[in-house]
Amino acid sequence: MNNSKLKIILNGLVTENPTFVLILGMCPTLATTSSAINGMSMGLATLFVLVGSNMAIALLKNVIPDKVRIPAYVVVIATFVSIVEMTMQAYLPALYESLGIFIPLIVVNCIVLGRAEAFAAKNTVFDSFLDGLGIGLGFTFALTLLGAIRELLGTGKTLGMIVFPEHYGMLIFVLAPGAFIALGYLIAAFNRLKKTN
Amino acid sequence: MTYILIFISAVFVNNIVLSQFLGICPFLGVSKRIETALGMSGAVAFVMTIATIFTYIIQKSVLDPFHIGYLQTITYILIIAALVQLVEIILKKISPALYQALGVFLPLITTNCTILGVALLVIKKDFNLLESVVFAISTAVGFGLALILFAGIREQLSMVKVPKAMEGTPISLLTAGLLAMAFMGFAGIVK
Amino acid sequence: MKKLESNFKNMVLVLSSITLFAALALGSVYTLTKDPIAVSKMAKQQNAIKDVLPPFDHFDLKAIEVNDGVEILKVYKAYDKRNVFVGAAVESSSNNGFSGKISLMVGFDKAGAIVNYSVLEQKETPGLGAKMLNWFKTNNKNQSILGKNPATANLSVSKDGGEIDAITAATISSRAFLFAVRNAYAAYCQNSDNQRCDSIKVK
Amino acid sequence: MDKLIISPAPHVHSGDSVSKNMRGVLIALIPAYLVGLYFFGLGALIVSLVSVLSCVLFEYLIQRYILKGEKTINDGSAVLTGLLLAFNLPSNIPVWMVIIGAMVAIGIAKMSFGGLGNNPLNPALVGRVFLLISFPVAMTSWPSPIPLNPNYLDAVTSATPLALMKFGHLPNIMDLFIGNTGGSLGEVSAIALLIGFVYLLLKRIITWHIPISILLTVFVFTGILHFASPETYFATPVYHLLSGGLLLGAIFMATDYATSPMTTRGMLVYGVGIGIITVVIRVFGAYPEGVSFAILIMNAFTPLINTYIKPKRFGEARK
Amino acid sequence: MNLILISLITLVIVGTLSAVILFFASKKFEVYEDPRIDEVELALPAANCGGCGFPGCRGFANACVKADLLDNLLCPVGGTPTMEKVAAILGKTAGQGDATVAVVRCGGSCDLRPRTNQYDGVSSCAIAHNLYGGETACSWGCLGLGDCIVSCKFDAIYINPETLLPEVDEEKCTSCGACVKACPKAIIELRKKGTKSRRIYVNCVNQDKGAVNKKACEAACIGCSKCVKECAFDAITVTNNLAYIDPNKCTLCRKCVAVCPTSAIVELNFPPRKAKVPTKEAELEPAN
Amino acid sequence: MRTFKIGGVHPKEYKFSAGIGTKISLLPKQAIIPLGHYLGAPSKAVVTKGDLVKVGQLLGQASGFVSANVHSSVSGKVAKIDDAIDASGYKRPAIFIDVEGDEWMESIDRSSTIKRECTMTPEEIIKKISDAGIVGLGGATFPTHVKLSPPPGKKAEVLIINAIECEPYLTCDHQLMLEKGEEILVGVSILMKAINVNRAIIGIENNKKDAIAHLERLAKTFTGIEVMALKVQYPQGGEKQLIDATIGRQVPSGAIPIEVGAVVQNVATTFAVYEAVQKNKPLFERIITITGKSMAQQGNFWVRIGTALATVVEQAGGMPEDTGKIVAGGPMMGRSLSSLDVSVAKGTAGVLFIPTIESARKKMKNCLRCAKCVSVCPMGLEPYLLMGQSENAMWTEMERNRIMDCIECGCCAFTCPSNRPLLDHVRYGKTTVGGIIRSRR
Ligand SMILES: Cc1cc2nc3c(=O)[nH]c(=O)nc-3n(C[C@H](O)[C@H](O)[C@H](O)COP(=O)(O)O)c2cc1C
Ligand SMILES: Cc1cc2nc3c(=O)[nH]c(=O)nc-3n(C[C@H](O)[C@H](O)[C@H](O)COP(=O)(O)O)c2cc1C
Ligand SMILES: Cc1cc2nc3c(=O)[nH]c(=O)nc-3n(C[C@H](O)[C@H](O)[C@H](O)COP(=O)(O)O)c2cc1C
Ligand SMILES: Cc1cc2nc3c(=O)[nH]c(=O)nc-3n(C[C@H](O)[C@H](O)[C@H](O)CO)c2cc1C
Ligand code: SF4
Ligand code: SF4
Ligand code: SF4
Ligand code: SF4
Ligand code: FES
Repeated sequence: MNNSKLKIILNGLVTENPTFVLILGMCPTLATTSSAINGMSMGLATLFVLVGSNMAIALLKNVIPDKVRIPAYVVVIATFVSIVEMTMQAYLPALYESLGIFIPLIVVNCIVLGRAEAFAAKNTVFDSFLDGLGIGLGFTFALTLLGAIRELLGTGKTLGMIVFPEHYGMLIFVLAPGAFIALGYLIAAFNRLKKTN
Repeated sequence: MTYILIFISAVFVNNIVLSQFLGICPFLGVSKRIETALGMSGAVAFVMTIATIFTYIIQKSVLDPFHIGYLQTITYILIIAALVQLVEIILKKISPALYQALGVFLPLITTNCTILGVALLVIKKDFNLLESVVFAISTAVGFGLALILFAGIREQLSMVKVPKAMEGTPISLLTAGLLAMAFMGFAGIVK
Repeated sequence: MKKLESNFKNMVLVLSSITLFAALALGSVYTLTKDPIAVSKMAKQQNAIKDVLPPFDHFDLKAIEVNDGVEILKVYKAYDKRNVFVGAAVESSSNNGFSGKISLMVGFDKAGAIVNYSVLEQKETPGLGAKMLNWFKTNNKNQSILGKNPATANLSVSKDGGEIDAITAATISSRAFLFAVRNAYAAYCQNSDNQRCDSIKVK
Repeated sequence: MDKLIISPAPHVHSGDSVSKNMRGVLIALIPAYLVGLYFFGLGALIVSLVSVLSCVLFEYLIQRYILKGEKTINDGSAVLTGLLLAFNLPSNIPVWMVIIGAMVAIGIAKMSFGGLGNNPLNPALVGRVFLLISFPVAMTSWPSPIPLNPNYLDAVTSATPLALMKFGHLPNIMDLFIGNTGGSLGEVSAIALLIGFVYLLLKRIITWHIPISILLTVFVFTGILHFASPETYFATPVYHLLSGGLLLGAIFMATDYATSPMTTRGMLVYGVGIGIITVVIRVFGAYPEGVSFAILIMNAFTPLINTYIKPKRFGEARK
Repeated sequence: MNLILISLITLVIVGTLSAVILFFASKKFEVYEDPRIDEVELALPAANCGGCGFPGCRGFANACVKADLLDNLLCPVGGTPTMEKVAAILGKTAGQGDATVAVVRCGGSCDLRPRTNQYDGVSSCAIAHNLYGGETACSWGCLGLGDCIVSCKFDAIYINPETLLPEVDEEKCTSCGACVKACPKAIIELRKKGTKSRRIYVNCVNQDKGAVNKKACEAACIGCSKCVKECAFDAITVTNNLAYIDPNKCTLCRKCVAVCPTSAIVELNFPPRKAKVPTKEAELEPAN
Repeated sequence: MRTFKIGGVHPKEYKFSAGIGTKISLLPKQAIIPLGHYLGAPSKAVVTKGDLVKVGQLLGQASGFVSANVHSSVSGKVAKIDDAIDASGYKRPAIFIDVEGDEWMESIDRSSTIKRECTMTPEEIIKKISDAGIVGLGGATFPTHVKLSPPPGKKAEVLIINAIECEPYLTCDHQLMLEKGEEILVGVSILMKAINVNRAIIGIENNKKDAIAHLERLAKTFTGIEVMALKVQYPQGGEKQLIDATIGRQVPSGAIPIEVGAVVQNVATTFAVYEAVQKNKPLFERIITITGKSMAQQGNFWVRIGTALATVVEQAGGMPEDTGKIVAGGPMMGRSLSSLDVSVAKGTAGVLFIPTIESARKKMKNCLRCAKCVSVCPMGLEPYLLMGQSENAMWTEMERNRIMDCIECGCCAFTCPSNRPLLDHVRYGKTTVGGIIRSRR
């Protein structure tokens, strides 16, 4: 793969990481990261929608008149979301339950529409695929990391590993306030790392 | 009484932003100044109420009877998107003053999870139409409360020096976290 | 290729055709996933029932609905090979949990003793009330309800004079849980072949 | 002679300083501390020492190695935060939890915002509520008051007056007054806290507005509830005033400079708000005690109060 | 199949209906707006995320159209490329005409201009200026408290730790004029950049009589008019005891520099002179 | 005891020079008399280089409505008319006179007899005051004749004499009241006549009990003059505060005292009025206090305007060794000087030497939001907020928060436990906002 293609992917992972840099799609980021596995699933679901809608829009970009582009994009995105929703419901019912309302809400995740507008509407199908992949992976990575940290601090175990006994866990991290606090420090750390590099 | 409980629950106990994690983007984005926060809350309340009514009616009169519940997401978002634009167009013409105050926030609302979220929640919670409306309004009030409190804190923080790494989003998230923590005190007031 | 112009015809045309495609796609996915979804929904229910029942051969898929004035409980009766009643699974719930509704599937043997339970739905706090998933199955202190018969044992929290130790710092959840268990037993009694049941007051 | 100094007026200063104020509050806390030590013994000593030391240490480390700013540790505010945090903890809480509380109070609630004065929420209370939510079991079992108790971790626990009140037992008013009751280590003795209050008023470190408006509101609100329905709300207003962390909160925590309103009118609004929320949480909520939450919630309202409630301007009254 | 048909019909109806209603509503309720707002909006990502601090992309577009300068506006989703497009649409690019650059016209470094007192107020030129003339006997010169440095968004101006005077980094300076506005002493001037960035100017703004300001500062322009006589192009004038070199007339011949008794005239970016004694300023400047 | 109702502080008084009788200062070798050392347009010189002038002779003619005459305080030859450095370090036009002898204008009545009767009409009195170049000696140096001519439609009801002297250290007004009590009371009655009121209140803080007793005794022989003792509280001498303290009325934001029917004059101004009207003596000398913790000879001196401060300080034993800061005026509102080569102006009430150890400001810390500045601000402002907004250039917000009401009393910065330079920022904000408001008109 040549360099510019790799760059597109890296762009989504680091330079324009949707969570740490663009600060978009905060709701699912906070809501579904009570454990690493939940975070990762949400990330993957979003990844699928991103890749799908990015490609579809790159394909359709020329036949969509400007004035209806937003409704058109929304329909495309909503279709992919519904597909994810139904598939999950059918084959991963437990996960579907735990992510709940946040699966349909991928529709309004600013990242998806944002990428459609900012990237897919101007680039080739393959590049849009890569962009969707990069951004989606960036999102998945962030969510998994956040989930892992929250789970670890909150319950002492993460990704199935027991790090310390549960009664040392700080319950607050699996609750709402802990989500905000953990993400806040994570972004601060990311900023600091990016600056030193 | 049910309505009062729905209200208290939506505003304080299960605040949409601080405990349900919906509408975080505008919560972080449009909270730099108290005035803007006020406008945004107004606009959200307006659209949320109307959108909930519309989607509720569609759900009960079209989606349910024809058993096409799987179209929920796509119809809802279409309705909301169209509605927001319609409101914007009409408001701009009919009341420029109101448009100035609320209208500028309208586009932002389309991609705000709260609207779609509440529309979905009322169905999930099996509310009737009136309960849904009360729920929508209360949720909007809760959103407004959180947004305005937060804007106040941010205005105050904007005048002092916070550590470099914490500037911007991190400090906002941290503040939101502490706010959420304080609001947990209301836990258990309404089941 | 140039972009299509934004005139009325184009706009309506494009938008309708996109929705058309969307509907087609969704419709097909739906038809494909309809059955798996139904199956998984069923499976969840049936697994819960199976989990809590004593050894059985088959059970009534159709539940007997019991209305106790507040809510509707569902009783699934189970039989052995010879079609003899071996126990029942009862779906019961309570609205008095710390954060709302708790619903359970409780299984009773034919004597009325609790075989097992499974929590179908709860929103209690993780680490506190949410511990109910296993708490009342574990035999640490006086906290297990397995094998206890509500007819003879006082299934309420020790704070209220019962014999079950509440989940630490989650008395509210425990109360609601045990309330649902007792209700389940009442519903069970109304529909079991076990006569002794009626002598017990519930609530 | 050095060069003459030029500066804008004024050329004199009152001599008031941050550390003077903090020292004043520390002195005002001494009576309550002594009572705590007497009734909770070794546990109280360990918890308070660990809390103060770790607050000071965290502030020093963060200032030195992360913020790399000026040294602020001498102003005494970290000591105060540490002591007030300890006052809000049961005296039988494990040391590691105290350290986490101190880390949260100083690291998250104070230094992340840039240190003294910038924090929107009361650090000690943030630390305490963080612990309360994280470790509800440890944070809600209090040791019984035993004079000079040498037991620390395995002290006999007892219910606090507020928990008792929920079940209809009313404690002895005199016990509440001197502090012979279960509770967090600094909150038990009404009389000791009131002595501190008088000291703070005399030294003009705080004004009466916040504490009095809180106490009055709680008194009136619980009074109304009690007389409207004595069976459901059997605790009389006086019990509400004397029990739990109300006095500690109203006198020492709600008055924290950084997080309370700037005008007297604002302070009254703030106090009334705290009073109402406290009672709502105490009477209707899941937690037995609501003062900490109430103060934090009103802390969040403080910027709004400051924006909309202005001081009485000169010339405003009359034309 | 039946099901797909129903969903098909529903969706198409909902979709078309909303499109039609919207189309007619927008016709009926049309309101005039600056068409550039639409153009800018099209260039934006339409994420409507609010990250820019404005309510939605349109709000941001509106702000861009209204703003004089795009410096404070940034779309976090689109980043710099988007902003460049916006700038292109609005035709808001900086600087036409002769390129200029900021020059700080004060040569009163600490060794040349002794302090007479010690300032102990807020570290702000504006506030000190409001109070009094400054730490030295020259009440015209730089206060050295750095309001200009704070005002510069491009880090183009900094205090030289040796002279304690501000210096401009030509590479970074965009000639935005922020520092000119910020300086309460009106010391900073935007001057023509000059060929090869060469500039000659009077490094002083003191209008006191020569006898007075000579005592205050060794580098002050004393208004002796020697340079006026030396200049063959009439580029120098002296008003209120202060010489000024008109950049449009100055041919960069460098003759005046040598005659100035206090070395108040500065040459920038010239190659070193051949034989003659180098001036002080030439030492300060890096040799091209 | 009455006082004003909002805010205020009580700094340590340090009135070392209280009760020390006035001395007459030596004449300078060269007097430098600034042409514009008061509020308003500078006067125009009417003498030229080489002219011989006498004490009391007109040097500068008022130029405009708010402006005042300037008279010579010495006799001698005009050396030059040139720029002189004033207290702020900036240059202002001044008249330099080489002193020769001490020859007074003949029209001045130099006898010490007290003349109580005044038969002039109000217009004549005001003309006389205007001719004599009297400006407010309480600090603001606002031309007195302007204050005495209320704008049409406004009627004065009461004259308030400002004998507060609330600044620490300063004692000149106090000493003046002890030594020239009767003259002051005559001055009061002349002013009452000039603005046609029959009631006057002399407001004195309760830390000057001897002056209160003295004036009360004398006031019995006059009608309508009341001596009112007030609780010691800074800045009671601010005219808005004084009006509030004495008659309980608050001047609205942006208005002047006449709005509530009051005219406020300082005691020293009143004495100057007496001398101008009854003795035909223009304003060319005043009392100033020379003081400081390490001063050898604290004292109150009669000084001719234009005398270099160094000359006066010599007579008080010279500048103390440990001086770190020299302040013209009181420590709360005075201006710090970079040298003593500045001449005494009409508004100079004293020179204060602050020892080095007390001179430097303490290190500023974060605002801890203690609200003390808000509670002491006598104008009901929020200094902490104004400072923050000034730092962030939020001028519109500052205007809305009434920055223009600030009287620059310094209570806020005095009180702040974090040593924040509140007034520095507030004053800068006030200047900027004032400019914005003016440009809007
Ligand atoms: C964040 C939070 C979550 C809580 N979650 C639960 C819960 O899930 N179940 C419950 O019964 N109580 C819950 N509580 C309530 C308290 O722990 C309450 O005091 C307790 O139920 C009654 O005390 P006890 O069980 O120690 O007697 C929660 C409290 C807080 C602050
Ligand atoms: C621009 C300006 C105009 C004034 N006009 C009048 C006036 O017309 N009449 C009057 O009695 N005082 C007038 N004053 C005087 C003020 O009311 C006040 O007495 C003076 O500024 C001194 O007050 P202070 O020493 O308390 O600051 C004016 C002051 C200023 C600055
Ligand atoms: C903060 C402040 C303090 C003042 N203190 C005094 C004072 O102590 N004595 C006084 O005569 N004037 C004082 N003034 C000046 C008065 O406000 C007012 O200008 C003066 O009394 C008017 O009288 P005059 O015009 O005769 O000077 C003070 C002004 C301010 C703003
Ligand atoms: C009257 C007074 C009350 C205080 N109360 C608290 C308090 O409740 N919690 C705390 O952490 N610090 C308290 N402090 C200390 C200090 O203000 C606190 O650490 C700051 O909020 C940190 O910015 C108090 C200080 C004073 C003067
Ligand atoms: S502020 Fe502007 S003009 Fe001044 S140095 Fe910086 S870039 Fe150049
Ligand atoms: S050039 Fe002007 S703004 Fe810059 S430091 Fe000097 S005085 Fe201040
Ligand atoms: S200086 Fe101004 S802001 Fe400060 S206390 Fe005085 S009037 Fe208030
Ligand atoms: S007095 Fe100082 S520390 Fe207190 S609020 Fe005012 S500025 Fe802040
Ligand atoms: S993801 Fe919820 S508002 Fe953006």
